[in-house]
Amino acid sequence: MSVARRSMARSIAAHAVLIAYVLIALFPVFVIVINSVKSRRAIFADPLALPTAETFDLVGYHTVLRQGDFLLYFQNSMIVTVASLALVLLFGAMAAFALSEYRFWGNSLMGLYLALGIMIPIRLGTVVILQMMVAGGLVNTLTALVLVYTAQGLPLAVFILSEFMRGVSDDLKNAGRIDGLSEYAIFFRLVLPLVRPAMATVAVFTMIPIWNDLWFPLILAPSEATKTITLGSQVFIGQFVTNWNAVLAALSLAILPVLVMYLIFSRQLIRGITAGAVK
Amino acid sequence: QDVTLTIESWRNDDLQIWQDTIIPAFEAANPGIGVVFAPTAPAEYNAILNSKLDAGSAGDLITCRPFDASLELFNSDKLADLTDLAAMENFSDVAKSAWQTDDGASTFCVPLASVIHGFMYNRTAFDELGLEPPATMDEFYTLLDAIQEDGTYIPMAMGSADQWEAATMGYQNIGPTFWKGEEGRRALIAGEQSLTDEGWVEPFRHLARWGAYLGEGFEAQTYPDSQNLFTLGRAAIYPAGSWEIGVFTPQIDGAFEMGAFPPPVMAEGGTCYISDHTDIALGLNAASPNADAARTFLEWVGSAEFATLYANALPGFFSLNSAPVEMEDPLAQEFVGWRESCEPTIRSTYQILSRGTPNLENETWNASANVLAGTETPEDAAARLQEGLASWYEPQQ
Amino acid sequence: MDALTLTQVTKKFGRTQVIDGIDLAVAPGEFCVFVGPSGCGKSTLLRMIAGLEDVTSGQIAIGGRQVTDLPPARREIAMVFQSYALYPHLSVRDNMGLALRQAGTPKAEVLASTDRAADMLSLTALLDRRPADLSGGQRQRVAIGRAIVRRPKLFLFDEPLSNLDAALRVATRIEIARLHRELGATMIYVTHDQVEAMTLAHKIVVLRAGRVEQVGAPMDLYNDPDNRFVAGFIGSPAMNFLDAGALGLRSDSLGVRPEHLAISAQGGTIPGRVSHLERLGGETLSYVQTEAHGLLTVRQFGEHDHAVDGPVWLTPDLERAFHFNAEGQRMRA
Amino acid sequence: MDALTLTQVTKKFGRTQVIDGIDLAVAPGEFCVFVGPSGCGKSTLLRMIAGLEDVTSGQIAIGGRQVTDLPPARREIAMVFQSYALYPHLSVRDNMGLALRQAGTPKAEVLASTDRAADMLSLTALLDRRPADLSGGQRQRVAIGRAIVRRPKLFLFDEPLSNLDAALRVATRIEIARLHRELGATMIYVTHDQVEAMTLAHKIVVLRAGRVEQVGAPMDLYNDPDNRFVAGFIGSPAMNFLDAGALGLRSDSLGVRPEHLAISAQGGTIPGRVSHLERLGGETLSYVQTEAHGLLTVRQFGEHDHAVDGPVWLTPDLERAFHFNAEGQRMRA
Amino acid sequence: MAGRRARRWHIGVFLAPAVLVYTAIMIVPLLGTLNLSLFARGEEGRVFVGLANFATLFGDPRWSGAFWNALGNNAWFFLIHMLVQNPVGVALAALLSAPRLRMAAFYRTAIFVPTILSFVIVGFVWKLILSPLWGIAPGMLDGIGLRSLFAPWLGREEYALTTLALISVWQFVGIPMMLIYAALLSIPDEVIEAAEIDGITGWSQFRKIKLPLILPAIGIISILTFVGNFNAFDLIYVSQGALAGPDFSTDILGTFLYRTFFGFQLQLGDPHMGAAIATAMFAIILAGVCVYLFGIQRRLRRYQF
Ligand SMILES: Nc1ncnc2c1ncn2[C@@H]1O[C@H](COP(=O)(O)OP(=O)(O)OP(=O)(O)O)[C@@H](O)[C@H]1O
Ligand SMILES: Nc1ncnc2c1ncn2[C@@H]1O[C@H](COP(=O)(O)OP(=O)(O)OP(=O)(O)O)[C@@H](O)[C@H]1O
Ligand SMILES: [Mg+2]
Ligand SMILES: [Mg+2]
Repeated sequence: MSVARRSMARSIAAHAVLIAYVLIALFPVFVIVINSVKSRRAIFADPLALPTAETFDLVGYHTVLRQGDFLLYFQNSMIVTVASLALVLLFGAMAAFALSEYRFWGNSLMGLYLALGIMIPIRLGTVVILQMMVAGGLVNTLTALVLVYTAQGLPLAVFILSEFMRGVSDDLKNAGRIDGLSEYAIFFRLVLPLVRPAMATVAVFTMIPIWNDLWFPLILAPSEATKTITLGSQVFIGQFVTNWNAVLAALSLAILPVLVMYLIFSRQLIRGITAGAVK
Repeated sequence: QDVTLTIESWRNDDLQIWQDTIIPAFEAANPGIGVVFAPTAPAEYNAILNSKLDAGSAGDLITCRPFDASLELFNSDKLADLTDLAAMENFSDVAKSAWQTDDGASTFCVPLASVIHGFMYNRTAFDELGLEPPATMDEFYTLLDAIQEDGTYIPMAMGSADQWEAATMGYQNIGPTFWKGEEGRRALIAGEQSLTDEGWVEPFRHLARWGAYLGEGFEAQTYPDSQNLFTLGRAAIYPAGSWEIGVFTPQIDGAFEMGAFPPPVMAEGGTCYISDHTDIALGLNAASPNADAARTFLEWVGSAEFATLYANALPGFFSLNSAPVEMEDPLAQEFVGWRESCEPTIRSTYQILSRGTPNLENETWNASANVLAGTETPEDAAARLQEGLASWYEPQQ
Repeated sequence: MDALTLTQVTKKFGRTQVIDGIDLAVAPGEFCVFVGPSGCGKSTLLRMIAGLEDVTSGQIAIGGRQVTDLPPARREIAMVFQSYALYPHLSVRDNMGLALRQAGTPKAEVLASTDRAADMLSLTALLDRRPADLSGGQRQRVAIGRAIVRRPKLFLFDEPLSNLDAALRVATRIEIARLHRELGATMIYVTHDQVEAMTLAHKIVVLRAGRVEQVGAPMDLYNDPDNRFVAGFIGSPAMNFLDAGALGLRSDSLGVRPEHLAISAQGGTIPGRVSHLERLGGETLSYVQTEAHGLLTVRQFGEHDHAVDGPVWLTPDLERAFHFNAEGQRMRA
Repeated sequence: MDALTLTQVTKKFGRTQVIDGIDLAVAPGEFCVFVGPSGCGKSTLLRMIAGLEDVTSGQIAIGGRQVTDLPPARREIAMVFQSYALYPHLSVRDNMGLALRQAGTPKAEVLASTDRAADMLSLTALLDRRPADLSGGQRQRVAIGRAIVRRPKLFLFDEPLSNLDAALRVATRIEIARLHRELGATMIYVTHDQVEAMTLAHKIVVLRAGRVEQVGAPMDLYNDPDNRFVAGFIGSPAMNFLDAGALGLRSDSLGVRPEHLAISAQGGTIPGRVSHLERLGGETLSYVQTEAHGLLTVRQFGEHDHAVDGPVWLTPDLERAFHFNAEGQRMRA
Repeated sequence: MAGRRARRWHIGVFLAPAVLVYTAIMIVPLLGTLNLSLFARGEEGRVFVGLANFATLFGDPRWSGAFWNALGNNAWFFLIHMLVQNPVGVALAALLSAPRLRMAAFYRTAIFVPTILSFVIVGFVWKLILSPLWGIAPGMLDGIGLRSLFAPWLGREEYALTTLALISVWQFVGIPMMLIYAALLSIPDEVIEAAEIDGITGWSQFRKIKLPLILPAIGIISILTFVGNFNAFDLIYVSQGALAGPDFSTDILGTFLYRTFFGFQLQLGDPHMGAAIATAMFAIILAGVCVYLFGIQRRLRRYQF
């Protein structure tokens, strides 16, 4: 594509709009970050002020690091998120492939069945889930969380991925079939690489609610050894007092890994991966 | 350690105190029993606790909400009967009433603390403006007008966004004065009074007047906002609960001096009433495998030693133990001192009246906030509450 | 046993009948070319043989084995797609080697095979590029390379050379012929290039609207077409059809190949005017507008010049002309 | 004023030089054909003219107006893409009519134009289909239709006929020629089909690895190539290059067109064996393996038969042969 | 692809893991819960009451009033997302997918950052910004001379829901943006180039070429927005509490359900009525999804590139 094609004015306008929107998107984040390093007094005295020598205060971060083993929480969050994500992507993509690629009896029904999960909040099933985990001896293990999040993430993953998989050229898959690739090989070697942008999208969508979830860690794995970082942060939200310094600090810290994961995934959205496949 | 007891609680705030003060004291005296305090964010506590109890994964010791929430757990055999606990001797019937069956036959939680409502004020500001705490409602409004006039301070810190504030610190704070404390509360339960009676509408009328003295945009002001307004020294008066003592003291950190006054009386020489609300107790999970150790712990919780420890660690949470407790915090002493001069009562909606749908407590939050924000008249609000209550509560029909 | 047998194969897309009862047998080692106008169903038929389209009815057997219900992977075929269908995320080398590696061929052998194919198709310099960075012709060569690397029993080619330049086309055509001889494989080949059809095929299948019009060796079709459609379709430039009545003949139309029409400025049987002249160096094509027979094409060997718009006379070589009846059927003497 | 002027146009993809300093002027109404081996940069050059690729350096002017920095939409061109690039969501009719409607042409007129184009390209029956339901050739015709409907000043065609069958190809070729005459538009046309290049072009530009090898009228290139590359590229089958030394000539190599090599079983200058025979009906191509000159192609008019592997003798027509020096440059007498 | 193939085990293999995990950990518990809607708490534990809970939900004016209020609010919440979030998301994606846009990766990330944040933070920061007390929004409006436009939006019945919906839009606009962006990237360059040459540029190129090609993605987004909005809960819960003030003006089905199912303060959780509400919600959402799946999605043409 060409420079000649882009008139100067158009590109300036595009940048102007984008910058304006970025300001809207980032302004509140900016407010969070600057206030996480201010004293409580300073937060409410002037929330927009940058931290000065006087108001600069890492008390939030100190509180966070003093309270419990944050590195461990962090690690737990990471393990749970990454493991659930991997399972959601793998199982979700496989199911999506089956739904989008094959015509079989009950295909639409199966699609609908797998989509039911996005229609009811899984929280409602808490008691039964907890009973199952108790029965399986999985309470206070990360496995319990991984299982729940996998189930929770699957419907959306299947829904989005099957839509994207319908866009993969049939000729391409057929070429693979003729090349003697089994259906599994077609899935793993051809289709998965080609829907990488969609996988990245799904990964991002799946990862965020998992990372930020408070409910299931509280119920299924509240023990010190299995606490997630979000659960760790909620100690600072009390009945009558909320330690905003600590909450801001803890959650600002918790943003970083998700942001990093997001950056990793968004690299997959490389332009034109399918170009040149078919004429 | 042989046994580890886990305490389920909504008191995130107290984590530090339990870990650093209370639990070590117990463990020192009871080798072989370890205790873990595992609090949950207060808003989720009931839901999470119920789920865990249903599934059988809840801790050994359960922090008890007052009245129906715990009664329900007891009735469904989730909480053990603690009537025979020796330490129960140490509590008056009133103290235990929040955790007993309606007939008073069984008690299932060891009372921990109550909280008292009143008004805190910025004594430094009062001094500056030459003002005195009010004794009557009229003086109260004169005082507010004076602060308003001066303009340096927002007269009173309260918002309607969280609803809870308007109901608890407003309606339940000044209300007992009008419905005459226990007298009115019992009459309401018995169906002898209704919420549309003067005594129950009047507090709403006052709430409706308060709007004028609150900060700009108080409709969107949340409870933490109100706290901050006061502790940052921007508001002069703060309708409060005693639990704020422990919160505010470090936050204000000497920036100004605090004082407190009880809810003003209707007229010079009238009786003063305070809400001295039984708020928190500790029960035993009926399914606990460590019931013996847990009972040992509960006996200790019912002791005078614990009472002193707790009340001093958490100024503003007043022990319900019959044994007198020495408190060091002057403001806490001030609050608890009102027990001598005023008639105590508990929050009107808590016992029995919030058992049905619509839920009177929740409705009262909503009504108080509406009235404070001026979107509903006191009379309409009262009528609505009465109608809701009558819809399911037989004595009121 | 035949390498490929089609028995009453039909195909419908919705209600459109695209393939209409085709019977065909291809002998082992045979080179069979499908020709026919655009949209006549060549690709569809090929895809059915490959197993990429269901047959609506009928049977397909490959090497004597019924494959009608077998998946493509188990039909032991290779195919070059009209749309290339390269794997966009793989390099040229991996595009060609994937099938072999999938089959568990040792690495060194895969490498050797792909190198050989790349060499044959002048792709060696491009082995590490991805399809997106290739020109149209280069992509097409990769697609061919992918098929030949595997050396299966049955090859299916869908217009494999249409994007190659003349030199490469000739070279690849000869390569395919050589490959065919070497491997002894059976090949089914779709093309609309006369030269390819005539030079590569043992057997040409002329299709029209989903039906077989005629099957035969190239020269048989050329010299002995069954009907006007085949006569017009085989041979380039296409045969001229003259109005037999106007010439005093008893058939309906007379087919005369462009090279069998003599052209002269002096005189002849049919008067006309040159409307367009194409000089190709080795030959010259004149398009002559005539009163009685419309536009006729004349092909002359070598370079010739005729004044455009100038009057000329054409003389058909009646000996080598074909007679057709009103239904377009050949009237054999 | 020239319809198109390229001044020292270059293009790099990363560090690969794909177009290397091209100068070219195309007169108004001229029909200019780019030929060259696959990957030589034809499509890239065309895309630069269209404004779809940036020029790395150099200038492009269309109709005397500098357009180097103008977006494609403002260059007043139409283009047929090698990959068709149809709008998948629009019917054939809308694919062709979209540009006109965008330009605000009245509905009736749009309809008339598309109908005319559809008629010309035998697309009338397909007007309501979408690209996905068309065969390869049909898609290509839609792509052509989309370009001609707009009747712009400058047409760019990238191998527009490569997927058409022979008959349609001839018809479309003649249509394009007619269109060109009618509209008087300037056309730039990329092809690797000799016949198209020779018959359509006023001017052929022979490209090789991003450079212009020779520019000229078709017969000029055919009869008077500047170098061995052009000589070999123009004309099909390609020219034979004989080892001049072995023939006792003083040049390095001798170019002889296949039609200028006489073949005889009895005797001649160069002995060899027939290695492959292609009988096309109207002509016969023999590939003869010789000791001294490698594989030589012989073209004969009409049908001939030579025993494959049988010994033959070839005799070049020295009168019509070309001499080249060691650098491949033509040595003119 | 081809239909009648013998023994297509692979379909089962592809489906099995997802279906198993999903059924065991999601469907079974949820069915168990929804099943509760047919029971009620009786003297002796649980008793079967048939559809009585639904009769209460829709027949008792208190329950039905709350339900319809929540449904109405929810519809408005959804409408705002459809009218603001999705068009803005599409517009941003369109801008971002412009060829060779500099800093595109930065923009994309920045716009997505709010989506990463937890609700706790989002609720806190917007309350802080919009608070009349701490001066950010009033101060900024003052700065552009529009101070008079300021109102305590979150505290007023007439604005609160809209304000929250817009906050939610702010938070989630990254999702439609990402999906549309991915869809736009899969349109082949050549098609866009053909349009450029045809003189179809800018807005009309977007409307006539790109938009039809990304319609399936827009369809997905709409249905995801629908499902997400009718399941929404957290934002309202953290910023307005379970009572969804002021005066239930921000009460949506999710908060209504939560309050009923799990209880709130003195209100005890009622799993039976809660399950009835959940079932009703589920029916509404399912109806919407079916309309989409069988009415709209079938009609959307997908294009393979
Ligand atoms: N995006 C790209 N990046 C790198 N190299 C490219 C790119 N596009 C094309 N090329 C290379 O540039 C050269 C010229 O490509 P171009 O498509 O212009 O060839 P062409 O002459 O049109 O060939 P053909 O006749 O096969 O279509 C080729 O070698 C090709 O591999
Ligand atoms: N999926 C489809 N749905 C409906 N009709 C189709 C479909 N695919 C192809 N067709 C039609 O079937 C007929 C045969 O198509 P096919 O691709 O086999 O033609 P072809 O002979 O290969 O033509 P070409 O030489 O142009 O490639 C065409 O008329 C085409 O429009
Ligand atoms: Mg085809
Ligand atoms: Mg090209």
